[in-house]
Amino acid sequence: MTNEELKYSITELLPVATYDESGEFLNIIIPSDELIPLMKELRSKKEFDFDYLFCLTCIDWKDHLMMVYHLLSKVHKHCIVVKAKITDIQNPKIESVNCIWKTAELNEDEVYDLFGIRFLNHPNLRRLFLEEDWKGFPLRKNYVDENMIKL
Amino acid sequence: MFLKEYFGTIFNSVKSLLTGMKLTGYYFTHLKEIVTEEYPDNRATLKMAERFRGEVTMPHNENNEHRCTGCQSCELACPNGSIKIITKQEIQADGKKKKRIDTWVYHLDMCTLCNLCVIACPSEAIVMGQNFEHSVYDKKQLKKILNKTGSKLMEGVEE
Amino acid sequence: MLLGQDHITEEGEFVINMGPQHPATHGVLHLKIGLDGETIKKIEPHLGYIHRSIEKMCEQLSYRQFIFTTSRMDYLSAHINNQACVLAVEKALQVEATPRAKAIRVLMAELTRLASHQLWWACMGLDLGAVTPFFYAFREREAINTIIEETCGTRLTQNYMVPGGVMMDIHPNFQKRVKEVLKQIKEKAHEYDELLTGNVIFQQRLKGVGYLSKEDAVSYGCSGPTARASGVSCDVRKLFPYDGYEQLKFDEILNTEGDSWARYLVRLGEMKQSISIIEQLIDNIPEGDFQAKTKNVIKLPKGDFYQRVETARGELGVYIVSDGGATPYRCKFRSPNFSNLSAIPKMAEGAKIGDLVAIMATVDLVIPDIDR
Amino acid sequence: MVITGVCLLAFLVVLCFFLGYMERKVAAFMEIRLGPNRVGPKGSMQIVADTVKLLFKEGLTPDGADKFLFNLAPFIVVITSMLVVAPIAYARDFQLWDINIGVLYVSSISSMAVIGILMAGWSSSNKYSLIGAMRSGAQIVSYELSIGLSLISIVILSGSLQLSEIIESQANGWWIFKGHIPVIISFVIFIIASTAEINRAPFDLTEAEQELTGGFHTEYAGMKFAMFLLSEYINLFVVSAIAATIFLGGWMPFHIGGLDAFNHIMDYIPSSIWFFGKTFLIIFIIMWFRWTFPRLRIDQLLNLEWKYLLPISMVNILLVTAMAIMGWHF
Repeated sequence: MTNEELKYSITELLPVATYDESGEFLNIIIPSDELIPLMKELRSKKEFDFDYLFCLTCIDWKDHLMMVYHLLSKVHKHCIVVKAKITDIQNPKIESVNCIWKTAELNEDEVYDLFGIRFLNHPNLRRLFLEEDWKGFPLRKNYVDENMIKL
Repeated sequence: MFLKEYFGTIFNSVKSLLTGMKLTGYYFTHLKEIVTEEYPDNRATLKMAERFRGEVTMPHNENNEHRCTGCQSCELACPNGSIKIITKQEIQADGKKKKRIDTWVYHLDMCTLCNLCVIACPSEAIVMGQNFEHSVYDKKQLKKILNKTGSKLMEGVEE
Repeated sequence: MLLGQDHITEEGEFVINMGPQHPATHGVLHLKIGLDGETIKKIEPHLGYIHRSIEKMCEQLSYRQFIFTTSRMDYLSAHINNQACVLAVEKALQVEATPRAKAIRVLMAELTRLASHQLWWACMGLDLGAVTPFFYAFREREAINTIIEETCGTRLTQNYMVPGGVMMDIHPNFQKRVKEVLKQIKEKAHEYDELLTGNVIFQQRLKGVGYLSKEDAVSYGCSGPTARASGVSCDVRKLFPYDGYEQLKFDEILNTEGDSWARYLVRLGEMKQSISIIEQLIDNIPEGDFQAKTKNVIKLPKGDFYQRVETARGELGVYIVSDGGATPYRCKFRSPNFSNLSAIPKMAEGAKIGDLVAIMATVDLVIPDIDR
Repeated sequence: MVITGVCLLAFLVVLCFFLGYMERKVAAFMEIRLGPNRVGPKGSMQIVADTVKLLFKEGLTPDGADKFLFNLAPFIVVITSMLVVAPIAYARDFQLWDINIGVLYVSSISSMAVIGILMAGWSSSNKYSLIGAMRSGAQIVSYELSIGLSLISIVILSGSLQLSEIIESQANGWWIFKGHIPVIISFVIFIIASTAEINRAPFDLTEAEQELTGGFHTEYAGMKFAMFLLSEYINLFVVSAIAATIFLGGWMPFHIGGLDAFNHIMDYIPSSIWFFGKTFLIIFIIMWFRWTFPRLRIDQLLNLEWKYLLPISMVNILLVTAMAIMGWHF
């Protein structure tokens, strides 16, 4: 499907979604609580069939956190980027997509470790890289490391 | 039928194992195929590639002159902060004050030899040296000052 | 007492830790394994022993500087990692590298892939207990590394790519030396077959071990030879060509078996394809500049840019979020090994400890790439 | 007798040094390397340097280990392997202890090594060691069968369990030539099974460096570790010596019936050279295996024994017995 068709179909599914087409892919920006229903549709509907989650990450925009999911369909060869906006930066949480794409398990562990987003219904949420008792989340913009040496 | 398969397996396995042994046996008897370089012994004949990046050096000519104008492009280009240039004001023969380098500090322990400083340098004052034997007992010895004492800027590099 | 209750989980599994210091993990990978006898029930990876926070570091570095850090991720395909960064920056700037630079990049990338697969083959034998193949493969790998050293100045972490092209022109001897090495590799190819590929013990160790189905390979986000051995077509060079791969003739090696033996064969096939790519290009490097003009201080326009390349282990994605400044606002590396690692517990289910070593060897993990 | 025995043990240690050097050089040449070449002429003193280093290294005992068994295990391993050395004939009229059940003695004592290994693996309180020890139990018990059966085939042919008589029976030709194909099969099975019995690659599953990080001797260091190495090389020497004695005629020179002049020349070569020549040939073959093949998996190891080696050696025994009864051998 082309970006226009994707945009049209997704608008039917989720009218609140906004779009950003400035980049290479079609970006869909949705509120965080709409994530799982949309993702399930994107995975299971035959005309979408996004079976390959190739990049899962998060961006800290200071006033909100943005989860970014890069999706590819191996069948239809189309790409899409789903961005879920999390406004609660003090206690951010979002549904896990591990039930849809298994690769999400370790990737979400990583995001939890470095950004502090809690994933609901995640089978084994743990700090993947850092120690269990590490304070703070290093990839957040407001993270300060007291031990850092200024060059 | 079963027996044929059974002995066929044995035959093929033994054959494949013997092929492997033939190869290792070949190298065991052909000692001139040995590729080892005996490193500390071959220092005299060891030739590094001409672009080899061993360390950052600052060539001086026979009059103890270098080409560094102290523009600090390299310091800005360095991703690790391993270069620190301390400048001073020097009074020229015509009485004008000009910026010249005082010390060109190079932290080899922080350097990743990425070549970005050499590319950034507008006056080709620094080049990559070929020496790669950097091991020392004290980390402080890896902090180097590249401009020699009493060295001057080469004529005509500025402008 | 020797084995107290703390060694055995509630499900009756005998827990052993493979790594972080273990001869077969090729680095500081830590796998917590639940065993029943010698049969693996469960694997839980624990990471971070070599985490250098490259993504955070990149937020402080300019677009010229951040490239060199990626050499330290997958150090065996350092060139290809650099290429990914450079291409991402070029895509954002809408600059195109000169034809000569493109050809040199592809040549270097394929040489790196060849060298990387050679190291994989060496370690493959080593992991299964045969030490000798290690040295035979390293002989050829050293020859390739010497060529790379001659042109780039370093052997492993080259940092040869710059936005717009390559840092230096190729060495005058480059073409001659590459042809010599290719001849040498072809002459010695039969040794690889005699020593490992044809060996009955080796085949028995790999066949039917570590099965990964096509659906699982896609779901776990596997890429590279690991996924292609399960029949997933995922060669970025074919699907999303970059740097002139679309003009080259090569095959995507696919295998549908999905076991360790299939992964082994796919990698061997890829070595042949790399040789063929190098042969097509080596006499046809276009004349001209090796670097396109770019500004001294690179500033990317606002927006996100994603660039993927095919490293020796799979799809590497560089995701740059720019706020218009001279440094990336957020830089994410989608590393192939991280996804491939997540499929290992699935592959190793019900296998023996010896099989796990074989599986890890065929998946060819590079730990710094997982930890970044 | 006692003095000869002590001299022999000292000689064994020196021999093990040589075997260690030989293994490194064989490995190096097969791997297109130079091998040790720094200590002494051509690196020949390297193994001495290593021993000195191991002597001065601290012998660690893990906290959770069973201290007594942990310290006892290396001695048991070395003692069992040294015990097997006793009945071997090194040269004409030089045999320390010509026991009349020599073959039985050798095969029963050599399988005792598993006790030491199990002890080492269990008492280390290390999970890798434990797995290694358990593997070794399964491995040695299975391969003992094939070793026994292939030795019995020669006992049937020569009609004696005494090593000196077995050597005498080969005065007119070694068994490997006299006994046609069945004895060659026994010989091959003996070499394979004894490689497994002494835990050498490709059957080194008890150590399996890439899987178990060293297996049963993971926790050993210093002199105790050196004793495991020592026992490995003594074992290597012993199985090769036994194979040379039983199948290749021990110290018997190579004779061809009818060629008297040739036989005389062969007789001039000292008998000890014949013995050590044959032994080192077999040692070299076993080393050659190690530096060529990948390691087997534990279930494949047992498959090889129970599906291939054991049935074949049983049929082989049948053939050998028929051969002995009908007098088909030379």
